[in-house]
Amino acid sequence: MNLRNVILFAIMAALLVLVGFLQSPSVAMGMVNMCLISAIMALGVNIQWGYAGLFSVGTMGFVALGGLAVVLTSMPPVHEAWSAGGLGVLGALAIGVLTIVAAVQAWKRVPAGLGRMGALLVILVVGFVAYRAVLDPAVDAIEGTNTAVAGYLGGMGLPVLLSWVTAMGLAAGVAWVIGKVSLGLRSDYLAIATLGIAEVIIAVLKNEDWLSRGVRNVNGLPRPVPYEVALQTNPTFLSWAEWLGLGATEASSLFVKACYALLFAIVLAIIMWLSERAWKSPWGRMMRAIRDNETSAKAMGKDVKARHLQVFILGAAVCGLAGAMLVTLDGLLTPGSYQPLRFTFLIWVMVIVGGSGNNWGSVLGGFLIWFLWVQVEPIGLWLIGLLTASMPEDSGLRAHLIDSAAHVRLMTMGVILLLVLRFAPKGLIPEK
Amino acid sequence: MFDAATDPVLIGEGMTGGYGAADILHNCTISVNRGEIAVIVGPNGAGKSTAMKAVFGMLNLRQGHVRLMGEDITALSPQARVSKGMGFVPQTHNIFPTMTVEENLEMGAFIREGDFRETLEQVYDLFPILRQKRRQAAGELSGGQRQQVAVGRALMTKPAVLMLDEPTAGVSPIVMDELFDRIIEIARTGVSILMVEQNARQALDIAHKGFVLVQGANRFTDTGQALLADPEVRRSFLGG
Amino acid sequence: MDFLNALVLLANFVLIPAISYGSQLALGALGITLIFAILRFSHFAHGDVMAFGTAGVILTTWALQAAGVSLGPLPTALLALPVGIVASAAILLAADRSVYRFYRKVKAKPIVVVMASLGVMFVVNGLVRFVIGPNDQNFADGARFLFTVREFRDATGLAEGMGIRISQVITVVVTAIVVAALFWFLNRTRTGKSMRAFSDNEDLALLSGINPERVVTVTWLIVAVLVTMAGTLYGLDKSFKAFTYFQLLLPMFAAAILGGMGNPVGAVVGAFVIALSEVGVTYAFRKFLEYLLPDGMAPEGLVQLLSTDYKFAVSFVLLVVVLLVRPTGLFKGQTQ
Amino acid sequence: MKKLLLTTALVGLTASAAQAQVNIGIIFGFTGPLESITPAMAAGAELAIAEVNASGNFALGTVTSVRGDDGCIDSALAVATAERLVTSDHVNAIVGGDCSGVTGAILQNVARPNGVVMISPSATSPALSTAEDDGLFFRTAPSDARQGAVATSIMRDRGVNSIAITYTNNDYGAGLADAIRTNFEAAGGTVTMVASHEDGKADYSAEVAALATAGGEVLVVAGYVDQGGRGIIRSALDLGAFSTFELVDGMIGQSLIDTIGAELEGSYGQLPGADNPGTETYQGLATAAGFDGSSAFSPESYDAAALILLAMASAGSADSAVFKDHVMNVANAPGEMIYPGDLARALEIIAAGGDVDYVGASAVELIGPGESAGNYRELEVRNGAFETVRFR
Repeated sequence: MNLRNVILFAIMAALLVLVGFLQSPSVAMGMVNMCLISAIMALGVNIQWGYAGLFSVGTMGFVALGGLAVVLTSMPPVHEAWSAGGLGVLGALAIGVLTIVAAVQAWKRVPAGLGRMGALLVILVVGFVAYRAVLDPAVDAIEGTNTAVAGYLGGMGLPVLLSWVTAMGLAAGVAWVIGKVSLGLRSDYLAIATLGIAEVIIAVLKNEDWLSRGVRNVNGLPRPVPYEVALQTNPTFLSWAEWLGLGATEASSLFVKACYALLFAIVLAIIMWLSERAWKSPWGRMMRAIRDNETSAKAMGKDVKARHLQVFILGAAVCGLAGAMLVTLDGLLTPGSYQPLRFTFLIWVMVIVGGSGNNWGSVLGGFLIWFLWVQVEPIGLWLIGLLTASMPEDSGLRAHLIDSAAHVRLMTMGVILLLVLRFAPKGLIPEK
Repeated sequence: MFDAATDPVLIGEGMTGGYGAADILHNCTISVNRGEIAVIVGPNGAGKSTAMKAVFGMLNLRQGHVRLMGEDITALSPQARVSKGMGFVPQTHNIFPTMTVEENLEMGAFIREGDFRETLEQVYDLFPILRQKRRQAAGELSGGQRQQVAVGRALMTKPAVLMLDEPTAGVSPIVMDELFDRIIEIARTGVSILMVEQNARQALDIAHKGFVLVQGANRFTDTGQALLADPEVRRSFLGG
Repeated sequence: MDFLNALVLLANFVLIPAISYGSQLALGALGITLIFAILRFSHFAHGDVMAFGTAGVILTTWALQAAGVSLGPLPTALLALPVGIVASAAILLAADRSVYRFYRKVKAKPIVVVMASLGVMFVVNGLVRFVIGPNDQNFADGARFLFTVREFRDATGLAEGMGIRISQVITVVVTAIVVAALFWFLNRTRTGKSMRAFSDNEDLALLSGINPERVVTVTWLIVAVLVTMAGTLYGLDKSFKAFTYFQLLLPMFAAAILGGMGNPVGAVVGAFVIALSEVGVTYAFRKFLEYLLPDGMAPEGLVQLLSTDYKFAVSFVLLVVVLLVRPTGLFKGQTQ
Repeated sequence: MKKLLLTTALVGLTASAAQAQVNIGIIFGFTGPLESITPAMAAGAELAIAEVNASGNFALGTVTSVRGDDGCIDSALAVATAERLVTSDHVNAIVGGDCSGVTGAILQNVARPNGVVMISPSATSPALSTAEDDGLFFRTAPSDARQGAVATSIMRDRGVNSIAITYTNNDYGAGLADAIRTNFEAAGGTVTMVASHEDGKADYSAEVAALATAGGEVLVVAGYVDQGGRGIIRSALDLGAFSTFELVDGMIGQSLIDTIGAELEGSYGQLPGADNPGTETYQGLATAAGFDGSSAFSPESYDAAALILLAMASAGSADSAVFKDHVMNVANAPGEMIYPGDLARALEIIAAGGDVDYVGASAVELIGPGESAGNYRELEVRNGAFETVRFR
């Protein structure tokens, strides 16, 4: 950390403090929480892109899987649903896995030609029919149990913080499969393939109701911190708030946010510490060697594909962790909210603007871009207000401009990205 | 004044320069006369290809000049040199693989105004196999045929000088001999040939003039035959 | 008779929609593939530029409609096409001059240019909403059907019917003309050949005296034509909405990659494969089989391979499988 | 010290807006999938606010509205926006959100912790009926569960025995499709297929093809008027797959008829509302104000804003903790019926100590957990417009 970077972070902190003064401490604290999560997501992308040069735009998929992990870990199991169709679903999944294993084995063992194609086709068709035959009735049974509030298998009823660990596991596991399939592709193709696979993950989340209620959302996830409402009636807390000179509402809201912020900051610190160590380790040097010259690294006997897979999985796990933290903070899982613009491209903007290949840069990018993502809208509204102040009240153009104000945000993101790419292509904190 | 009969058509004089800070060429001079074949030979890393690129303007010169038919072209871009009458055949990636043979040749004539059918016929006469395969994608041809396309493409501008960067790299000895025959034929039509060659012995055999470079500087300059006969050249560069 | 019914059924529900959807995708995918061939990067702003050009067409169409101009049974939008093409050409060239040209000059890695195109995507995305708003806009006029399902049924006496819309006919005809013109241009004209040469071997093209800036400009102009046509045809056939056009990006890319990035023939074929598989794999074949199979053998269920929820996934699974087996796509695409 | 600094800063910055001001936050998805209907919703809410301001009868001061974007599907953004509106712009109440998911997120993460009343005009998920809300959450749209029953009785009364259902793939569509399916099957009908569709997608012929194979007399479209729902109808008509459609509230809008045309004749649907002259009045007011009052959930938005202001007036306080208990009172009988355009009169009555029964543009009648009772109008497309057939 040189002086320049310290100043950059100080400016960022000052901006957040300014929000606390100009808008409210609560807004600032809320933003800090989202900034912390964004920073972790950006670190995840940086591991894939900055360390290894993998252009994977499937971030959204891993973030969503992290969210799913929270539901699967922390929600209580729905016993009626389990007895209605739990076994069926498990059986069907087993059949699915067996089919794929059998198909892969057939591919490997039968010599190429019509025989292999035929064998493959038979295995896949039989497997698929069996899978559907077992799955469909089980799913109908599960989704039929108390659809309005349940209709899914529920989770394991474990503490919600544990889900942050399972999220990493789930994202890593899926990343392993995706990586195995798609990491051999060239950069542009890898991008489109991962973009598509992320969409497929979201489609599964939206449509497999037995898993996590699909688009019906899961509300009321357990929280790792106290509820504001509970604090507001807690005499100890109230006296404490009074001592600080804060109202009960404000104090409770700030306290809860601070608890989250503490949790997130601890996670960020751990990830950061590990990332920095990894970056400086021989492993990190090797990754950069591969990134900068894949051919010569290959010639030096490095197993490029295996390293890529490794780093892809690590990055995905970090993204999954951030996704789990986000859902924990929100207290609900809404699969419909996962959009590539927000959960893939925006994170990429964070990494590029912050400085790819530099962990501190990614953290700064995460903070700064989230700050702008939230604050550009009011600024845009204010600007347009200024612009249109002299126009007559009933002017059609005025109304049109005011309606368009919200879209200033996307344009600003684009302009920032373009400016950084052009004038500071290594980002605000360049790679050392 | 430029005298076509005696003065070199193309000369790179006292060239010093390189890609980055370090110089690769040191006061190196390369020239070729009208209708002659000049060959640049030397050990690996001697700066043979660099010298040719310097003549063609793909390298910044700190010192020295390049003159084409008496005109100083040191400041011109490679494209401008092409329109001044220099043809260049790179060592690799020297054809348009998905385009047909004829389209490749057409692209060679891209900067020419007016009708180039006559030149096309000349190239086909020179390389009859190309006429046969003119509708075929160049990328599908054999290595030797691709080299013919590459040379043919460069000839389409009717250059005064044709520069070849290791034209026989990676082709079989038979194909190499055939290519050298064609190159001699081209030179006979009055086109000057400047080429870099790995196969020094065979190349010097057909060369009017040979330049032996070592570490970016001229070591020996003489006629091809004389160099072949020089015992020191033979010992050091031709493997006995 | 039953066989005919089955065929008409399939044509109505699978073939005709897939062909017109495929045509629209083809025009978009052609643009993507051309940009990739010449400029060597994946153009992420494609969907949004498509919306921008179409917005130009729509605004002009409204003006024409207000002025009482009409093409009879054909949509007025066809008259407005030049304006839309100018609009999208303007924005593409502006993006090129202000953004992409710099990266060409410094010979930046393709990935950097891809990111720059992400930035352009964000900006154009906002711009489109400034110009025409986020709403659904309707600008189709003229006759809607060549013949309807009912007319077909009455005329042929078959149990099943099929309908063909004017917009579908226009789509297919225009796509055919545009694709033919493009291929003629690329294979027969000097400029077209110089573009292919540039795509094949940039350094050699420079040596041959081909002006890269001119090739790039011509490419953007052609892309402007393709993208505006695609957007307008799509808008006429369905409807215009900025968000939908952004969403078209993925299938267009899938088509271009499936066919082989940088290969125009591949883009067209890829587009039809994607369209056909999206509609075909999720089609419920019960009725179709009812016609073909003897009585009593008709299936119970819907005979649907995959729920329509996953139609989007089909093209991607297909894409990944093809890439694994043939990394350069169905037709040989660019290898660098 | 910190407190002092804060207060100084706040006073310094908001000095002009110090006294006699009531702030209403309007939080809708101005970007995202619902971006096309939200402007008319926001305009509706702002219309009510303008009306109250113009009346001069609102004793608590000038009402200012602040718009905020919840992105409809981006709960993190929604929470950040709401947080800003509540704690920085000091809004006294929120009109919004629009989509059920973000509405729940705002309720749990901002409204409850800060004790701010929110009235959503369009979040219809049944899950919100049972969400913990500390009495702060209301909605002028009925829960989807009720609509399922209404749609079923409309179709059964018309002699429909088999239907296919397509729904927009979000909690609104899925909940509604569940409700309709359950009710229709309980009423002895057959549901041949329930298939989702994604909004904003390129092409819907695959969905329609599958639905056509499944068959059914009527296709129930549980979607949005300018989204996939319309694409489905267009495609179904073009392919000759269905000719009659049952349209849910999100599908009702003149723009649907304008774009589809005569082929929609004879299709029918339902929209929340009682036998209510207010609806028409509202549409007149909206047209005069320059927006489309028939756009989905625009009347409900007007009502949401009006309810908040009337409740404040009735409580004599803009403090959510106080006026939240007055929302049900002003919304329901007894009292004088209040329609759009009557807000000045309503404020007068309240000021005089009288009782009002706000009916508004969408026939507001709040029940149980603070949601619309679910009176519906049965509509049918006749002569190129939605005509009210009867009330249910």
